[in-house]
Amino acid sequence: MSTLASDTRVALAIARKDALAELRGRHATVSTLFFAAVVLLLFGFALGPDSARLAAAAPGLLWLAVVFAGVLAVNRLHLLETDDGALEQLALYPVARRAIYAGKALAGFAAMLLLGLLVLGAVGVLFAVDIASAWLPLLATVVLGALGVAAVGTFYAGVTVRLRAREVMLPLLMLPVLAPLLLGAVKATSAALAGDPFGELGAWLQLLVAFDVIMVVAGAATYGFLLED
Amino acid sequence: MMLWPTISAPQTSMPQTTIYVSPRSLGAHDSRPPAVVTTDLARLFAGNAALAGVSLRVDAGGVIALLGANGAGKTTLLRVLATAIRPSYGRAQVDGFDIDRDADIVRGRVAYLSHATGLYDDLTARENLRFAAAMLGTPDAAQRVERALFDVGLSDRAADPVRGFSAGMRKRLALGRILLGNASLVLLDEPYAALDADGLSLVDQLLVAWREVGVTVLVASHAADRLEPFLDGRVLLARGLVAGVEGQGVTSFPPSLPVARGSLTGVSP
Amino acid sequence: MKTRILGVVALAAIVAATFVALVVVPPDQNQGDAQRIMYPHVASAWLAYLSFGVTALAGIGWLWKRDLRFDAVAVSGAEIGVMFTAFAIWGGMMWGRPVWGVFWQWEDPRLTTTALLLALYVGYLLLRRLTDDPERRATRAAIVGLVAAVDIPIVHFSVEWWRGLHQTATIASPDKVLNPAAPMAFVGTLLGMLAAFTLAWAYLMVRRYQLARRELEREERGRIERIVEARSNPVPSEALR
Amino acid sequence: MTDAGYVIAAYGVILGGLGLYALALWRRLRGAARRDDDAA
Repeated sequence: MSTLASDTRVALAIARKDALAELRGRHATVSTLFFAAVVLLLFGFALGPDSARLAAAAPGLLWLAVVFAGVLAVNRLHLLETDDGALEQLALYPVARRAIYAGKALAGFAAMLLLGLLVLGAVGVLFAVDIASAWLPLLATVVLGALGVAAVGTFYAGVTVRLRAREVMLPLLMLPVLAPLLLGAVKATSAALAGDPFGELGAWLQLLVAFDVIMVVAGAATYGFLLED
Repeated sequence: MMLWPTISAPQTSMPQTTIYVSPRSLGAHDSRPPAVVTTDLARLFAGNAALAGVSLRVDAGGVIALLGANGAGKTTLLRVLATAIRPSYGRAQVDGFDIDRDADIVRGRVAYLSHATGLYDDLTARENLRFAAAMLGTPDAAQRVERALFDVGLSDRAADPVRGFSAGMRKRLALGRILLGNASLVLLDEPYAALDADGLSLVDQLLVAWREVGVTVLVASHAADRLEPFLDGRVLLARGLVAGVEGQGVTSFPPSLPVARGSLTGVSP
Repeated sequence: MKTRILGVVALAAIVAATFVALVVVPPDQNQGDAQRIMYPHVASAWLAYLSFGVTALAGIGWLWKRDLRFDAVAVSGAEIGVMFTAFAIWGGMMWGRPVWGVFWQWEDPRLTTTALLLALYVGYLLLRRLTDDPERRATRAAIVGLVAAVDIPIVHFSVEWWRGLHQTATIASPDKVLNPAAPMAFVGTLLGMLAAFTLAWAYLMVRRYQLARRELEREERGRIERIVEARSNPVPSEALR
Repeated sequence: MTDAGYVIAAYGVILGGLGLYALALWRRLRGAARRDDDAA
């Protein structure tokens, strides 16, 4: 019974389980949030006291912090499955592989969305950037960006979960693929903050949507093979 | 509604309990396809042959012991049948379904108790089973979860996170998870390990209950004597091969020597 | 034997194309001789994409047919692809320095995306090395190769949009040379170099495939010997009791 | 470095690399072939 309804039910159950475990003990999101905050602060030091330059660089700093923290968050979410062979047990349930991917990606998306919104707030405060006026496009960008990082991250976490040098391989494989997302998100964010002077915001959001759709489809279609051992 | 089989469990300290084992749609006994058929099944790990060529047939219904020294291939055989790992060579069918092509169907019909329990430490016993019920699509999940917790004697620890559980309690919870399923083939890897007296008799009762409803049980164990009263047959493995079989519903065939391999270049020595 | 001929033809083609590119064709008015670097740079970039395309298709072949020969093609494509990607980056840097004064051209991020591609496929090769079971390795590599190949067009479009929307399009950006305005000689030379490089690519692919296949066969033979050895020596017939 | 220097550097590395890789492949192939002959 691998209908859409059962897939959704399974995916939601997995996401709920991850969220529960996350709140209960793992604190993946909280620790990665502080990591992102530290990264932002270091950017502040690195790019010097000139607040104008910091404000100009804010979109880039935001998304770099989100992407780097995202690598950690996704990795920790998959560590959850290495508890005593949990990933193997997950693969043994009679459920569609794409549902498992969807569940893990959903959990990743929730963590990344929370992370993205909080980092957006931090950037607004730290780099004196007016995020209130353009809240809708910024929200859309963060949602699309968070989904993209989660979709790609979940896929490559699946690739590397049983691998030896996993901590190195996950970012090495994941970050180059995220380049278009980073490009689009930063451009959309800066366009949104500047009030979309060139009217290019729509184009960048479309790029993000296209990226997310492609990566979710690719991940769902191939996740089954990754679970093979 | 079929009456659940009431079992007169052997005299143990456990209270007389009726273990709820979900009914199987049992056709006439012999019409069912064999529970397990393997043909030259082999699996290598980094070059050495954990399974070298197992050709086995196990008829449906009955408790079969899988015996053999450490490294004989017992666990590997169970993992391949459970679709946890793929075979390197050869083929296998469960209830007539190919474990590779029809893996989805096989996963619905097989329950597998592994050394690793696959439980989430941060979730409570009840939450772990609730999640398993959602994955297995267990009907009226809430009651079945409570019932399973009761049957494996963990009702009083239902709200405690599994992190603090002993190995024995984790194994009981893993058995509880199997009770939520509807498997026609149950694969148990060292079920008696780490269990206390009550736990041991729990496994005994489960074997009897499954046998009653016609479920096929393959038990890899060193406790051959304890299994004795429940067995319908035995399979002895040695160095990845079948050394001998015994029992009415169990037959084995010698592995074919030339290893035909479709993949790569059909290299066959 | 056929491969040897292909090798000789490829060698001749490359020597000829290089001679034309370095001596015969006139230098570019504003870029001077430095423009000659464009030919091997563009040829390498084209072959890098071609190689990764082959790897992706071979990956699909493995996932579909489960025949390790596809995996041999995939690893050949990836390894040769990484080499040509490195050449393309090197060419881009050598070309950028004299013409735009910088080794790393940020105005046009195509160089950067090619570098990301290099990282991705180095990751692919590392991933293969970290997996020892031939089937797992083939499956994992096939998927990573597939998603990486899917990522290439996305990177390309996002970069084109970035350049298109980017206000300060430089006059002498590489594209200007490829458009019809460029003298026919340049285009002809480039096509010649592309053909020569593609011949060389084909030769290297065939050789690398032969090597990969030999290695996979040796690995396979070892596995089968292990099994035949296990099956043929008598299993101790201990009593069942 | 004059422009010619960069041109030579570009062609040198790319064509040289191709040659070296072909050589390495040929050697590895010869090694593999000999190992297979011994094994056979």
